[in-house]
Amino acid sequence: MDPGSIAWLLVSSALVLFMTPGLALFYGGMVRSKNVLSMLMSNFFTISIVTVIWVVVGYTIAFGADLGGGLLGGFDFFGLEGVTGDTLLFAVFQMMFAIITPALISGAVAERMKFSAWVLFVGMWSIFVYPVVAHWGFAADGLLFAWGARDFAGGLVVHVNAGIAALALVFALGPRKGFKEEAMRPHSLPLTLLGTGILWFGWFGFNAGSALAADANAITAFTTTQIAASVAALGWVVAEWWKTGKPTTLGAASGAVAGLVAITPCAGFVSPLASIAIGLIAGVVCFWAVSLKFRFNYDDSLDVVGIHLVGGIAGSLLLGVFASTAVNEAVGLDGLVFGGTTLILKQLGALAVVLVYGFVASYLLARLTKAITGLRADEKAEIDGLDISLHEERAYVLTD
Amino acid sequence: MDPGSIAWLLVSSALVLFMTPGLALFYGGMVRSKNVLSMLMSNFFTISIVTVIWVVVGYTIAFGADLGGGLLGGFDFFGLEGVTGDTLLFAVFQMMFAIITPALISGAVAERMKFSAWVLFVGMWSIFVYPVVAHWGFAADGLLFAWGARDFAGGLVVHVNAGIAALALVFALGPRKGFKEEAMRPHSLPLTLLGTGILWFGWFGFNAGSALAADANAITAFTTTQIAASVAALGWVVAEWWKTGKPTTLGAASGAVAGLVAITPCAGFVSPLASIAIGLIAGVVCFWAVSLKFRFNYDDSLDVVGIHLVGGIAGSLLLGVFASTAVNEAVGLDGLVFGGTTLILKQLGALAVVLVYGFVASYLLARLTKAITGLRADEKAEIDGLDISLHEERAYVLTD
Amino acid sequence: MDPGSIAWLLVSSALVLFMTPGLALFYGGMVRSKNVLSMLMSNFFTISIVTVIWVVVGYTIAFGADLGGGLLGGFDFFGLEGVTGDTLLFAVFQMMFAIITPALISGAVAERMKFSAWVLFVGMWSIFVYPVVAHWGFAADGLLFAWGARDFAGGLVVHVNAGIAALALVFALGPRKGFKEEAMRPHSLPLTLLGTGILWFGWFGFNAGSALAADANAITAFTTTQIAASVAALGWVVAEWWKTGKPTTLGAASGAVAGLVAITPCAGFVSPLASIAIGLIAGVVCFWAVSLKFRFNYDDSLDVVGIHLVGGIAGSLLLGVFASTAVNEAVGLDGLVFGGTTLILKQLGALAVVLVYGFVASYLLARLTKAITGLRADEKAEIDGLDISLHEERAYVLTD
Amino acid sequence: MKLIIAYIKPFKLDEVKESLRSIGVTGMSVGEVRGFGRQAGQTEVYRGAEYQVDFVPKIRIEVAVDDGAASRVVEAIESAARTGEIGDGKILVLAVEEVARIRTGERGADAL
Amino acid sequence: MKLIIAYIKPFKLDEVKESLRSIGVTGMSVGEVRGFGRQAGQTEVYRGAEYQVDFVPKIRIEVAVDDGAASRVVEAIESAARTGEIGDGKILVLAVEEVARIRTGERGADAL
Amino acid sequence: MKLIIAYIKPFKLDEVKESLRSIGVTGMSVGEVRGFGRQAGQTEVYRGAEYQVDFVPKIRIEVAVDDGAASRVVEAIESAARTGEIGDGKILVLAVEEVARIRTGERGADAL
Ligand SMILES: Nc1ncnc2c1ncn2[C@@H]1O[C@H](COP(=O)(O)OP(=O)(O)O)[C@@H](O)[C@H]1O
Ligand SMILES: Nc1ncnc2c1ncn2[C@@H]1O[C@H](COP(=O)(O)OP(=O)(O)O)[C@@H](O)[C@H]1O
Ligand SMILES: Nc1ncnc2c1ncn2[C@@H]1O[C@H](COP(=O)(O)OP(=O)(O)O)[C@@H](O)[C@H]1O
Repeated sequence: MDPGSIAWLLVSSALVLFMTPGLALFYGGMVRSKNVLSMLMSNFFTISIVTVIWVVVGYTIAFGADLGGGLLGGFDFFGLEGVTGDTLLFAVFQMMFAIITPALISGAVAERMKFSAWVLFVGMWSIFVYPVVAHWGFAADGLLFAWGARDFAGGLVVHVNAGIAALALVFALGPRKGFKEEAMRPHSLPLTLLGTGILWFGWFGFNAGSALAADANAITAFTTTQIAASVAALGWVVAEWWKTGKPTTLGAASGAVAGLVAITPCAGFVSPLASIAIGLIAGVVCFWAVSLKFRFNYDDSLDVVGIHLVGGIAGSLLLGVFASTAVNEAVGLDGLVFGGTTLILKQLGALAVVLVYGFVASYLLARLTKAITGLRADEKAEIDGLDISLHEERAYVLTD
Repeated sequence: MDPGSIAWLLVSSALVLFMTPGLALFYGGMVRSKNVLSMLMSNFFTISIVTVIWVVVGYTIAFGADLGGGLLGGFDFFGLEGVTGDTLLFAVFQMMFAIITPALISGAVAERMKFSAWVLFVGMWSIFVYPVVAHWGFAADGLLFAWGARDFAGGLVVHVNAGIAALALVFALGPRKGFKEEAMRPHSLPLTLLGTGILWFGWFGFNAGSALAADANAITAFTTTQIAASVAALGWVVAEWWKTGKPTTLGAASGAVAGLVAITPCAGFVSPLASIAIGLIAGVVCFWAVSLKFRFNYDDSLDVVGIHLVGGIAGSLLLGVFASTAVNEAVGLDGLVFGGTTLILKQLGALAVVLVYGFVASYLLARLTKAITGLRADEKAEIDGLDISLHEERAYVLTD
Repeated sequence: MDPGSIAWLLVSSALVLFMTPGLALFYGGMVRSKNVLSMLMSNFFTISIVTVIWVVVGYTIAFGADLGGGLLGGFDFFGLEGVTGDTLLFAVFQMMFAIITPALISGAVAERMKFSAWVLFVGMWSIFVYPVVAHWGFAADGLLFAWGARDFAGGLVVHVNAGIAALALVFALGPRKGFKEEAMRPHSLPLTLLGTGILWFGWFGFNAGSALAADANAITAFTTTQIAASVAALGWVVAEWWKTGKPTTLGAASGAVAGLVAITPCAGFVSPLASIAIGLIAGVVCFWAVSLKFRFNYDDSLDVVGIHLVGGIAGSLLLGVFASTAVNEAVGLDGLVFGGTTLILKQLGALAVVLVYGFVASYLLARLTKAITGLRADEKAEIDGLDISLHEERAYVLTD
Repeated sequence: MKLIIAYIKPFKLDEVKESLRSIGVTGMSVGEVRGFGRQAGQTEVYRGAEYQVDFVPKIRIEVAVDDGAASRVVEAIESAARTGEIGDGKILVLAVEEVARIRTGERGADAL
Repeated sequence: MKLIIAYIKPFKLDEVKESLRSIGVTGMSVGEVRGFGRQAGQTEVYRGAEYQVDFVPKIRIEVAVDDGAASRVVEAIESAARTGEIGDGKILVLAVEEVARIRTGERGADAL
Repeated sequence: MKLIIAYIKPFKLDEVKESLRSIGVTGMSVGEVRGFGRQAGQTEVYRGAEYQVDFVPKIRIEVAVDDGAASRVVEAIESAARTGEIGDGKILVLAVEEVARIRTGERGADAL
């Protein structure tokens, strides 16, 4: 690889790693002050767990030579054996995706899940779910990719995958004490906005880094990422302004993230103008989707389903609409607006596969976790807050 | 463009985008806790507004082929039509400048301006002011550039332009209730210092990215940026230590930003030693300038005039003193210390043009905004705080 | 240098600069709320002081042509005279190291050292200690490097050097009022975790940037950095979980930093698998080391000795165990596990030299500082907090 | 009139408020305190060093009421705030000599 | 002696302080409370979900004064804190049996 | 029973708590206030503009005790909180008509 591309991928890897602390703050600001450390800890510790697992088996499951049928990578790269130079760079870049994907889930189970259960769940999920789905979607010989479905930077592999796991885990876990009765307001929106800024910044590495080179495709992906995030924030805020009468800071932040999610599968495959449409749809649809949990009674605490699952689905399908081989041949097929009707069907099929496997596997792992460690902190811990109960720390001590 | 330069410009674009959340925190920490979200929202939402406008018309007004006389770019790139590859990269990099410039203004109108008015004003300003001045100063065929005035990374186009708009808006808006009577202390200096860190970090992309390549000129700009920021912080702190008896954290932060502002027009055109002088002058002059608002009775809440306008003027003129064709031929003319007397006159002329146009246009847009939405939040909203009144959110909820 | 490598080094320089604000927040969160600004100020102002000193004399002492015996660089580059292009890039990159090294020390003297004393001490230390040790360890003709000891990115030059200076300064300064009696809990762990995220992010520039090119060696260093940080966090948390019954957020953060410290001297010289071992050892050893201050009664407030000195020593010696000429010829000698027995002896020797010189020189500078400005804030200032006493500012004003 | 001061567990505030509202109390003022009492404090651990923190977070409620309503208010708080475990808190009743409503200048029971 | 407790709107603190100072009050203690009363709470919206927050931020002032000064103090607070709108707050007057100044050990009126 | 309210310097809280504990006090509630008094406020400087902040941070302690214990409690606080410098604070003693323990419903001295 040329030094320019190496430089860009090193930076992109650093940016994607930085997203996980960003996510921790984004989520941490939204929980009540008695649970902010538990939120930060779940995210930071996920970096540790997944890094080790990815080095040992994750990378080879995802990107080892296919064992047949596009289902699994082989064990050729066990322990990163023989992975050096450019391949090592790719492995490290992909490691950062493997880290943030389970970290995303943590928002759904906030304020009640046991830390030991989280550790166990993430560990198993990072062996049995993430690298498997990554193989399908990202590896040249993976099931979905080989079939012709496309996912530029992880709409399916990262966001739909995390979102559906979040839903499964929420079912296994049950709602927080007081769900739908108490306000449970964010304890620090400045923290959440800071997290949003870091996420947005890091997402350039996520999406434009996925071009795997410092080239015109990276430039396209960069541009569409910026546009979609901006427009989605606009869409969300206008929608809520119209509905509730007020534009909110949390709405702007949420909309931006929704746009970033939706553009992820499309970033290097669509034109800047298409990214306006994708962003707008994502912003409005996700604004609507975060209200579903109240209607259908599942306590997705910080809207991982409403934003990552719904935004990821929207983006994956919209690729079928806006994909352009003129923008990037690698997408293979044109989307609906360019007269192609095949891609959207492939996207639908791929979605179905990921949703079914993701839900079933994640639910089983959740039940297994429950059997081993239990899933929930006890009631007293939930009332007193997970910070003091599970970690024996207080986030803020302003009185000493 | 070579991949190394593409990599550097992608990173620089991301860095400059990251400055806007950084600025939001820098400003957010300085307002009272009841207005911090309104500050964050004004900044984040500016990203959304300007991104859309830039894609549609801003870029082409600034960098479309000149329509004649260097006044305006033509509509060749309307909707980024035909802008791809390296040109798209340039358009995105410049987009980030178009975003942060109006965001800078928000500090001057903090704690009292209506959000709807802000949205409208920024929208119009991003069509009628920013891209016009950017065309003059940055485009090869632009009025001021073609005439021989120079602005490496936006001393005129960004800082003077934002600073004079801030002044105009402050006149149209009037002072906060309690200005000069109440303390109005910063509610969270750690937030402001965090913002300073992010701004400093991002400014490397701003200035060294403006070399538009990963080359020796970028290295020079990077170095002078680091030096000027450091020395200006030193200058400000020493000045206040001497005057008030105490060195302050906010002083260090403010000085650093003043230095970054002043070096912006000079970064790739002067030597490291010159940047020491530029930083020192900027730190001391801006420390003095922030006291002017009390003397002349305009409520520039967070000192956008004192720091960006004054620092931008200082830097633009000091370029006329320290510019060196030995450092970079592209500056065209040597500064005073190298015996050149023309450049400083051109800088003065360019300054006058930007100040007059910027003030008049911004003031007219402010009056127009006033006529349409009104400019100020009502008194009750100002007293209760803009967060709860305009956004129905509270920044900190530590009691749930 | 090729543009890709220039891009990478520009980014790395920015990343390393960004670490100092990150460190400020990391430390700032750990002190009591009445001292957070003093912590931030000590760190931010160190950027100013060291930048100036490095430009004037620091760089040339460290990297000027050796004056004889590998002891000191000559004055060829006084005022960065003649330093341009790639050399200037190297000088700026190294400047960032010169900045963060004394900044690290500030954690040890937190909550009691006078600001004027800090300024004076850092100024002298940045002339008489840092560049001298940097010359020994980093310059091709420097004492320790020429002898064959190795330090990839600053295990000795940065961490051991800062850690031993911290110890010397703590001896000269004495403990905080209430040490071992009062709890002195961190006032904002979210701030500390944010700082950790920034440090981790920046450390990629620190370590992978030290390859001085966008090449395979940078990729290796990047990978080992990520792994060691993750595993060390894991090691620390598991150790404390086992010992105190609870996994803590501060433990995860501290472990990550310990791992980053320990991998610093090794990053580009060892394999990914070796970095697992290095991280694990660092995490566990530093967890143990932070308890020493209570046993031996020195008030190293924020564990600079326990983490940077001990972690730096561990990493420097572990290089003697895991160094691999197959990974990177430049390390010169293989470590113990590859049958080499010389390198570890050289590492031991180098350590001894740095420890002795660092302790003696830093202690003498501390005494000199004491004679000139005094070292400690007076008792009332310490009780009221350094923020209000020394800087006349309050970090948080939530009541206006 | 009486001033009733209650120290309760923080998560009971909503129930206490509703219970007071249901018996016709129209106003109250609520603050945060740290309580010291029979209820053990919690252990906190920072970098391996364990601290026993004696104080636990409590909510402090003040309600000014008519003499006649005082015992009902005490009982309402009691029943809403009770969990039966140590640390549920205390209620104090103090005499108030005068009450004024700032807006109208009313005095006495009318001011409530 | 009397203890005067006032709940006022936060932005009125400065005026109240100055008003008290002007009638010779030499000390007071001020805290934050959340008030519940006739004044409606505010609506807050997070991700489209609206919450009605019953409590509004108030400042709580305590002033210990001589018996003779009590009514002047009440009036001073009243006039400085009044906006005429709902939520201006209340003032309570309680009897104080003893006052001590910690520094000197003085008791009674001298301790103020 | 009595309610003893003390305003003290923040850094004295630990000593006061220990001193109270040592004379058998089993409970107290502690809050933060800003105090205004003889002790001068501090100057703060932001961007060169100096502000004189009249209020200084204080800790407010409430202890409900038996009538008999009141004077011992006042003295214990006094001696533990004293530095001898301006701003050490005040202690007030108020009468309490009734006390209840929420957990058990006990009344009077038993409730403490
Ligand atoms: N004597 C007292 N004076 C003031 N507050 C008290 C007193 N005793 C207890 N409290 C408050 O009541 C809370 C609960 O008291 P505690 O003794 O822990 O349990 P219980 O209410 O079950 O007796 C304490 O945390 C404190 O806030
Ligand atoms: N019975 C009460 N006991 C204690 N505090 C009260 C009581 N009633 C009102 N308050 C306090 O006074 C504030 C103002 O009361 P409210 O009923 O809203 O308006 P007004 O003062 O105009 O009657 C409340 O927010 C609360 O802090
Ligand atoms: N009249 C008062 N009512 C309520 N609190 C008071 C009063 N006077 C003083 N205080 C409290 O006591 C603190 C100390 O009082 P101050 O006059 O500064 O010093 P001293 O206690 O030495 O007389 C004040 O900061 C305030 O919190």
